[in-house]
Amino acid sequence: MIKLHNVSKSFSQFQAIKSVFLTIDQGEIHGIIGASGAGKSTLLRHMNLLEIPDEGEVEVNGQKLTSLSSKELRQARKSIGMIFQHFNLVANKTVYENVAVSLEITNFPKKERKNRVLECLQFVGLESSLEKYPAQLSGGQKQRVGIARALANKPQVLLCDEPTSSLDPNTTAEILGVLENINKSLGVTIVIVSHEMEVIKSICNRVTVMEAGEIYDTVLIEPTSIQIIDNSPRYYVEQLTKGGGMDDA
Amino acid sequence: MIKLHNVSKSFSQFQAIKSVFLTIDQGEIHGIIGASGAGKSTLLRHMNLLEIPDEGEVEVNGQKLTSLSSKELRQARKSIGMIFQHFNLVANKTVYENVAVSLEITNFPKKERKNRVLECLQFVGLESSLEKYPAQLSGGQKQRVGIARALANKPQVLLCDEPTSSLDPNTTAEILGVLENINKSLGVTIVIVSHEMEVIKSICNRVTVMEAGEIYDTVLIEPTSIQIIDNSPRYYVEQLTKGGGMDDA
Amino acid sequence: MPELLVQYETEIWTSIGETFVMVGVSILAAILIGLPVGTFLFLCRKGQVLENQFVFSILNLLVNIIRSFPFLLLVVFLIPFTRLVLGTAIGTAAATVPLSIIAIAHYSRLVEQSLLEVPKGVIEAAISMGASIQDIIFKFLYVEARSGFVLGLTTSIISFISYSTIMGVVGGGGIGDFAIRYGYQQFKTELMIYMIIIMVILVQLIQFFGTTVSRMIDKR
Amino acid sequence: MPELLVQYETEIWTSIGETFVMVGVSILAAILIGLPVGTFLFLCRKGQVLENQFVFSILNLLVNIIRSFPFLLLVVFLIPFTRLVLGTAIGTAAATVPLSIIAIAHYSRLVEQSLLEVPKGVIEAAISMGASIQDIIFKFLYVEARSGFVLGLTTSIISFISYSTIMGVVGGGGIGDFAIRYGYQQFKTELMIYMIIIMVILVQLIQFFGTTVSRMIDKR
Amino acid sequence: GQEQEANKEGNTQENEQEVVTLKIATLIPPMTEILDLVKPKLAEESINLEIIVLGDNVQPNTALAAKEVDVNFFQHVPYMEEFNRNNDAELVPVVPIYFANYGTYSKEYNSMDELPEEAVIAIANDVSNIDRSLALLAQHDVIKLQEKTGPYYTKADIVENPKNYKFEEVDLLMLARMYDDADAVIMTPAYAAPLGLTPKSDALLTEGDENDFAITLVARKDNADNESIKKLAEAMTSPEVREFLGKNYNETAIPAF
Ligand SMILES: Nc1ncnc2c1ncn2[C@@H]1O[C@H](COP(=O)(O)OP(=O)(O)OP(=O)(O)O)[C@@H](O)[C@H]1O
Ligand SMILES: Nc1ncnc2c1ncn2[C@@H]1O[C@H](COP(=O)(O)OP(=O)(O)OP(=O)(O)O)[C@@H](O)[C@H]1O
Ligand SMILES: [Mg+2]
Ligand SMILES: [Mg+2]
Repeated sequence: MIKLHNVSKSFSQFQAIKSVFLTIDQGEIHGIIGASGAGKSTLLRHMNLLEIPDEGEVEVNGQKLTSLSSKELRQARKSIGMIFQHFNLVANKTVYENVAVSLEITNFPKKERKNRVLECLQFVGLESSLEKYPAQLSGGQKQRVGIARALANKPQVLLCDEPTSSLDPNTTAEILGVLENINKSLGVTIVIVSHEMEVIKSICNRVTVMEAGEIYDTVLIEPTSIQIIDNSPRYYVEQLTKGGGMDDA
Repeated sequence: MIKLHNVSKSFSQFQAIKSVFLTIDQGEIHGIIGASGAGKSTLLRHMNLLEIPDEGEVEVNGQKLTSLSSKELRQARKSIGMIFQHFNLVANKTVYENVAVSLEITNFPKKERKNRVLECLQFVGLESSLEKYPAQLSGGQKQRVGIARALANKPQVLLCDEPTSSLDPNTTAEILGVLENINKSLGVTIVIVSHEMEVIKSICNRVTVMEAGEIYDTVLIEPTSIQIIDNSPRYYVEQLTKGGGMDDA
Repeated sequence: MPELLVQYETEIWTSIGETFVMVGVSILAAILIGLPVGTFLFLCRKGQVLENQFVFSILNLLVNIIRSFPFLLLVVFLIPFTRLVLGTAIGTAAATVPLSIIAIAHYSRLVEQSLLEVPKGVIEAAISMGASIQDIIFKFLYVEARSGFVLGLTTSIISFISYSTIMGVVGGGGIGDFAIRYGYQQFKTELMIYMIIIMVILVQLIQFFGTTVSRMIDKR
Repeated sequence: MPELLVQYETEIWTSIGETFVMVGVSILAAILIGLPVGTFLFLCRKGQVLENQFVFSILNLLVNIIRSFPFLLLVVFLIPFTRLVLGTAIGTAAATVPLSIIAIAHYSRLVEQSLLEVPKGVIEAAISMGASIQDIIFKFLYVEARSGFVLGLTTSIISFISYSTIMGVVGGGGIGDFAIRYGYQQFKTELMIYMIIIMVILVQLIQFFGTTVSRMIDKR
Repeated sequence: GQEQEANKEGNTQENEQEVVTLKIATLIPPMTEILDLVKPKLAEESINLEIIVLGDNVQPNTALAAKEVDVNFFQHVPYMEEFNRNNDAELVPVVPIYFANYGTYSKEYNSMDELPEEAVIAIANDVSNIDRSLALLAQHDVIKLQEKTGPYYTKADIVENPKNYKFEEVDLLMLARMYDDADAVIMTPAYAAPLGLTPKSDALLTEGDENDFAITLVARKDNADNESIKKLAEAMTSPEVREFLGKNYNETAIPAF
C-alpha cells in the first residue's frame, strides 16, 4: 500500500506538486497519466523518497518513509523497485552486471543470483546481450535492462516511469505481460506512469489523471488485458496496410 | 531525396545494418518501424553520416555524403536536422540557448534569431520555460527542446528518432501537426523512426519495416491525418471510462 | 598585528606581490595556451573530430617532456630561452617563464581530462548540426566542460603557488621563498609560520572561490 | 651505451631504484588514503548522500593546508613526524613520508573531481535500490568514475616523480636528484641530459600505460 | 630599507655625477648583511648597489658569467675555479672577505673522541662541500684520504676510517636540521648560527683560517678592474665591516682582510 498525504514539492519558485492525497492499494496496478510536465515523474519519485516532499507524508507498506532513519529507509527501499524514465544504467557495467548489482545490494542468496539475472533478462528478451555495455544498446534495449534490473530482486512495490516509452508494440505487450504476471502471482503493487493510453488501459485497475501538479481525477477501470501480438515484421505490414494503404510500394 | 545504396554497418562483430537499399523521395514523410534493436536508429544515423557505413553510399539532396570533404559534409549537414532518441541537449545551456545554438551555427540572420527561437519553442509549447536548464525539465519537455532545436534553422531534411516517445497524446498530435505543416508548406523531407503505430499511420506516406538490420518491406500508405485532440485532462478521463470503466473511484 | 609582521611588512607585501605576479602570469599562460593545447590533445585523439595521431603524439610528448623535467632543472634549462625572451634570466619576471611553461603542461592535461567527460551525445548533436570545429569547441565542449575547467584551474593554481616557491633559485622571490629564506634558513620559525598561514589563507580562498564558481556554472 | 652511463652505472641504477621506492610508496598512499579522502570530500558535499558540512570543511582545509605549504617547508615540518614513524628523517625511506602526504592531498582532489562527473541519475538508481553508502561507492561511483581515476592517477604519478626530485634535501636520492647533483651542480651536462632522457622515457611510459588502461576500462 | 630607497632616488635625480648601478648576486646572511651594511656608503659615492638574492649555489655564477650581474659574493675560490673549468668562464676573485669557519658539531658528544663506532656524520651533498668536509676530518686525522684524483675529494678517496663513521649526505639547507638526527654534523657557521652554535664554543673541530676557503667577492675578468667594483671591494673590507663581523659573527665569520 502506498499513501501520499498532503504532499507538496517546489523546485525553487516552481511548485511541481500541489498538496496531493493519494492512496494506492496493495496489489493494485495503478496508472498515472497526464500531460508532459504535469508532475507525474515527480509524484512517482516521492513514493521511494527520491524526492523529499516539502510538506506532507509518504507511507509505503505501512512504513512512514518520511519519518524513517536513513538506515530504515535504505531497508524499505530494497522492496521498492524503480524503473527510470531515462534508464540510469551504469555505463561501465555490462547488461548482466547492471541487473546483478541490484541483487548484490539486497543480499539476494548468492547461489541463485545468476539464475535470477538470466531469468529477468529473458523476461525482457535480452538473454543474448549479456556482455554488452549500455553504449552498445539501442534505446529500447537500454530501457529493457532498466526493467530487468527493477524486477530482479522481487520487490513488493514497483514504480515504473514510462517503462515502455522506447519499446515497439510487441515488446511492450511482452513487458506488460511480465508486469501483470508478477502482480497476479506475487501480489506486487505496481504504479505505472505512462502517456500511452493503451498501456494504461490494458493493465491498470485504477488511474490517476494529473494536471499541473494536482490530481485532476482518479478513475477506476477494468483492464482490457494485454493483447500479445504476432512478434514479427509481418504484423507491422498488416497493421499499416489494413487501414487502406497499398502494399509493396 | 535520400538514397542509401548497399549500406552495411557492423559494430565489432555485430552486423547492425545489412546491405540496405532505400530511396526516400523529396517531400516525403517516411516512416521507419521495427522491433527494438532492429537497426532503425543506426539506419537513420547513416542519413547524416553520424554513422559512417562500412560499405555502400549515402546520398542526400543530390550530394553523395560519403564522398564529400569534411567541409562540404559540414555544409550539407546544416540542411539536415536531427531529433535524437536521447535528446542530446547541452546540459549547461538553457532551453532558449539550446535552440539558439543551431541558428548560430548555420548563420541564420542575426536579427531574426530571437524570433525564430521563440517561434519554435511555441510550436512545442515551451515558451514559458526559456530560462530553465535541461536538468529542470520533465522527460517530455526535454524531448520537445530537441524537436525545437532541429526545426529552428529550417532544414530541408528532418531525421526524427522517436520524436514523440516521451510525449502524451495531445502533445504528440501537436508536434505531428507541426511536422506535417513544415512538410506541406516548405516541402521538407521527413524521416520518422517510431514504434508508435498511430504516429506512423497518421502522417507517413511510405513506411519501411526493418527486421534485424534488413529492410523487411517498404509499404506505401495513405496518412490518416492527425487528430488534434482535446487538450485537457478531461480527455484522459473520457478515454479511460469510455472503454467500460467506472468513473470516480 | 604581531610585531614581527610589522617589522617585515614591506618585505612581506613585496613577496606577496611577487607571488601574485608569478602565479598570475602562470594562470594567463595556462588559460591562453594550456587550454588550447589540452583541447587539441582531446580533439586529436582516436575517435574524436580532429583525429590525428601525429599531432596528438607530438603534443603528448611535449607535455610529457616538460612534466618529466625535475622542476629545478627545467628552470635552469630554460635560462637561455628566458634571457632571449626577457633579456634577463633572474628576477620575478624571469621566473614567470619556466613557471608558465610548467603551467601550460600541467593545465592542458586537466583540460584534456575534463573534455573526456563530455557526453558523446552532445558532440554528436553538434556534428549533426554541421558545426565547425570552432563551434564544437566553443559552443558545446567548453560549455559542457566548464565546471571541470574551473575545478581543474583551481587545482592548478594551487600547484602553481607551490611551484613558485622554488623560484628563489633564479631570484623570483614570492611568499614561499620568503618563508624559506627568512623562516627556514634563518630559523625565524615564527615568521615562517606566519608566512605559511598567509599561504594557507590564500589557497583556502582560491579553493573556496573555485568550488563556488564551478558549482554555480554547473547546471547538469 | 655511452661511456658516461657505464661509468656511473651503479649510481644510476641505485637512483632509479630510489625513485621507484619513493614514487611507489606515494602511489600506494594516494590509492589507500587519497582515494578515500577524495571520496569523502565528494560524499560530504552539499546535496550528496553523506552531506556533512563539518567533515567536508575539515577535510577540505586539511588538504588545502598540505597543498599550500611550500614543498620544501613541508618536508622540514614533517621531520619530527617522520622521525617518529621511521626512527630517522633522512634517506630514501624517510623521504617517502612527506611525498606520501603530498600525494594524498594531490590525488584526493582529482578523485573528488572525477566523482563530480558521475551522472546524478546513476547515484539515484543506487539510492532507489536501497544501496548502502559502501555499495554506492564501490558498485556505482567507483565503477563510473574509474577511467577518470586512472587518468588522474597518471597525472599524479608524473607529479610525484617531479616532487621526488626535491627529496635530495633529506637525502632521498632518486634520478632527479642524481641529475641535479651530478649533472647540474658538477656541471656534467651530458650526464644530466641522459638522466632527463631516462625520466622522459619513464614519464612517457606511464602516460601511455595510463591512457591505454583508462581507455580500455571506459565503456561509456 | 626605506631610507636607502629615498637615498637612491635622491642620487638619481639630484646628483650631476652619473649614478652607476652595480648588480651583485648573493645567497644568505652574513653575506646579505655585509652588503646591506655597505650599500648606503656606496650610494654616497654614486654607486647604486642592487642586491639580488638567489636560492641556489650555481645560479650566482651563471648569472655573473652571463653578465646579468656584475659581481657575486657567496663562494670560495676553489668553487669558483671549478665553475670556470666546467663552463669556460673567466671569473676572477676580487678580494676575500671572511672565512666561514667550517666546523663539526654534535648534540650528544662533547669531543670527537666520544663519538662511537659507526656514528652517523651528516655532511652537505654538493661536491665542493663534500670535499671540504672530508678535508676537515683529514686535517684533524679523523680519517685518511688518498691523493686527490679529480678536483674534489669524494667518499671514494677515504682510505682509512678507523671508527667506521657513516657519512650521510644531505642538502646544505638541511644540515642544521640534522643536528638532532645525526651523531655529528659538519657545516658552515652560517648554518650553525641559527641553532645558537658557534665555532668557537661549540665545534668539536674547526677549520680555522689556514685554508683557501675564504668567502670572496668575485667578478669577471673583463670588469674586475672597474672603478665601481674597486670601490665596492674597498667598502667591503672597511673597518666597519670588520667591526660588524667581530661583533655579530665572532669566530663564525673571521675577516679575511
Ligand atoms: N556502438 C554499438 N556497439 C555494438 N552494438 C551496437 C552499437 N550501437 C548499436 N548496436 C546494436 O545494433 C542494433 C541496432 O541498434 P539500433 O539503435 O539501431 O536499434 P533500434 O532499431 O533503434 O532500436 P530501438 O527501437 O530499441 O531504439 C542493436 O542490437 C544494438 O545492440
Ligand atoms: N529540478 C527541477 N527544477 C525545476 N523544475 C523542475 C525540476 N524537476 C522538474 N521540474 C518541473 O516540474 C514539472 C513536473 O516535472 P515532471 O518530471 O514530474 O513531469 P512529468 O509529468 O513526468 O512530465 P513528462 O511526461 O514530460 O515526463 C515540470 O514542469 C518540470 O519543468
Ligand atoms: Mg516524466
Ligand atoms: Mg533506436
